[in-house]
Amino acid sequence: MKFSLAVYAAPHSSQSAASALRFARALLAEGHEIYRIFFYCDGVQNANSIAAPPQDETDLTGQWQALQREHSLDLVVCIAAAQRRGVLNQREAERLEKPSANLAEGFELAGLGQLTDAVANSERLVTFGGTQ
Amino acid sequence: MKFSLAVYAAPHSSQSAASALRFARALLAEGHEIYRIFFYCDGVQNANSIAAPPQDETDLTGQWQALQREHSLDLVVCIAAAQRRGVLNQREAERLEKPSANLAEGFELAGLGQLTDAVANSERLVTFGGTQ
Amino acid sequence: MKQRTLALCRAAPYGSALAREGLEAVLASAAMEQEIDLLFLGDGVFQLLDHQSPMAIGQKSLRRNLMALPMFGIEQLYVARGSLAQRGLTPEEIQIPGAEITLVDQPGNLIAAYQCVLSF
Amino acid sequence: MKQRTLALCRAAPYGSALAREGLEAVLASAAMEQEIDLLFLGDGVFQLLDHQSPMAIGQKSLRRNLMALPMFGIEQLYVARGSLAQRGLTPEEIQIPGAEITLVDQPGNLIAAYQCVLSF
Amino acid sequence: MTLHIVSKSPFSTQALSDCLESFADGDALLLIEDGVYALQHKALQDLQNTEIFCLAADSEARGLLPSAISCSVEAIDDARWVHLCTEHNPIVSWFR
Amino acid sequence: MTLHIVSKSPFSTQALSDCLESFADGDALLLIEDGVYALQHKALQDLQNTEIFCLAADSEARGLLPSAISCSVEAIDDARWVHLCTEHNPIVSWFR
Repeated sequence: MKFSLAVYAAPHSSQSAASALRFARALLAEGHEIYRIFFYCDGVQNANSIAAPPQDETDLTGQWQALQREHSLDLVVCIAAAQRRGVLNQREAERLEKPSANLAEGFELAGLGQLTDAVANSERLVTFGGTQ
Repeated sequence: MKFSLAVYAAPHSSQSAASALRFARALLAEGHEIYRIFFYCDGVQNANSIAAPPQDETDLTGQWQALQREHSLDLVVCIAAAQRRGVLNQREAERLEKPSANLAEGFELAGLGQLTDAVANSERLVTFGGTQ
Repeated sequence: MKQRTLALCRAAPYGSALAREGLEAVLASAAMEQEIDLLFLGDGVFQLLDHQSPMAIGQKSLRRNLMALPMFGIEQLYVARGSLAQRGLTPEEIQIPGAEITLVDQPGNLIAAYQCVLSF
Repeated sequence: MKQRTLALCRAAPYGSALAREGLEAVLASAAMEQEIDLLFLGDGVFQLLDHQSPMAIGQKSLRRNLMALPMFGIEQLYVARGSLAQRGLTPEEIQIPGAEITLVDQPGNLIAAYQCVLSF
Repeated sequence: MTLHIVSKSPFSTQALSDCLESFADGDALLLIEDGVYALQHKALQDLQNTEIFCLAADSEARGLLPSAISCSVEAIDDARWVHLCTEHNPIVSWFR
Repeated sequence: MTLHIVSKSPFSTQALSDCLESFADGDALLLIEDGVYALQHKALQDLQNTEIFCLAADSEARGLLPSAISCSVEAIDDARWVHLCTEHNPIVSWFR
């Protein structure tokens, strides 16, 4: 079955981002397809490549990236939410005159339309909310 | 009277960081002293210089920086919380082998001992919590 | 056949960004001509109060986003009757120009009619 | 003369980072030999349950942080009796080796005795 | 039938309460993250004829012993979680 | 005397309820951010002989009209907020 996930939670602040990763792995293990994972609200922090959790804590960004490489996942970060929260790719950093970019490889910035598109093209959408 | 503030909330996710800024301004306007503002938990995102909110939304990082310059405030960001959440200065970025730093000017990274020190040296401590 | 999407709006405005970011997602969806309905439940009903003036707290009014809904073809808003009553609000206090408010007694039955539910 | 600090611990473990970051702040304070007490209230009492095994959810057990408290001289933990009762827990279910649990009937009176309260 | 996923403690938020006010006949309830503390809450006792599940990993993480898990709640693994999501539609998350 | 600052809605969290269970005689209550929705909540009506304040900027932002603000609650500006903090000690924040 074709699934999409919406992730609203930052890593290290609530458990929800880790739950989303676990659910994504279980989906793939059970033979289902992931059409898209859309990172919105504080969820955009999952794509912050500057995060450096201690070695005995889970590096969620790195685990998303590994899963992306293995399964060619479409990891989309809402561009408007990411701008507000300080997650930019090289092009946006230059356009907004910021000194550096920090979007992790394997993630893409795109508009909210990609959430609508995911809803239209998936049989199931599961939301992983934040602490709000 | 000598105050310190503890800020646990990221800008743009909850109102609390903006409330902390308003309270800090009111304290100074009323002639009180701010010993330290300690950013902890998601509050470390207040010091993320890559954030680029739309022009019709408040740029909290910029406003903290302006207040810091005007009043020589001690804006301290918990280093452990900041590492987990992807807010690093140049030294930490190099030590942790991250491609770039993003700590905004006017903020300093330091340990949790600076919160203890603020408690010991202030007559009042006011906490601005997050969405957790 | 179920095809439509429901946005379940449970966040009060201003205290968190969720109410605003939820409406932005709804407007993006409507702009792409996807059918989407809104159900205001719990503290989400506070989004619909009139006379909001968040200038002093440095935010834009959420009413602007709500009033854009009819322009994108969303002319009916569902509101949980129980949530209003719990908060001491009357239906008269929650009006959006250009939109019709439909009070819902059994939110569960409404939800079950949708293919997809986005929670905000 | 009030001099001490109280850490008010109201967060359940694991669901949010607040319980962990709160205990880290308390341990940092104790390591600097500042007197600090802890009051567990609301869902914070769930931090004290035995048999936590968060390996499968990719987190470290919070019990390690709690069991470090006596080593830093924090040998007495305050727990709101009402919060336990609301959650169907008995005092026997919340033991920390090396620490004495003191049940509190009037949290407000305890809080009022402190110079500073850190909320977590 | 709807699958409701509750991820916050019923002792500190209205997530479970709002969810139960939005239940229809035949809907199922899944408790995850801090939502598993509902195992200690009386709201579940009032639910008759409802399928209630919790993620075993989340209840074990929090030290909620099998004996505390009411016989009306089934602890499931992640594969079963996926299966529940294929069986139900829509899926509604109650995370605040 | 303690100043309790509540910043979450009493309709969606236990912040106000936990706070009121931790009240001592003479303590004061300040409602800020979504905490001002307590103006619509019956919990405040049960509070006798207690000083209750709300931030005017926060109640106005949310469209809570002066008429809705019970006569037992005083809407204050930011300078008065500061003053309250100098008059009370400790200051306890209830933000979840």
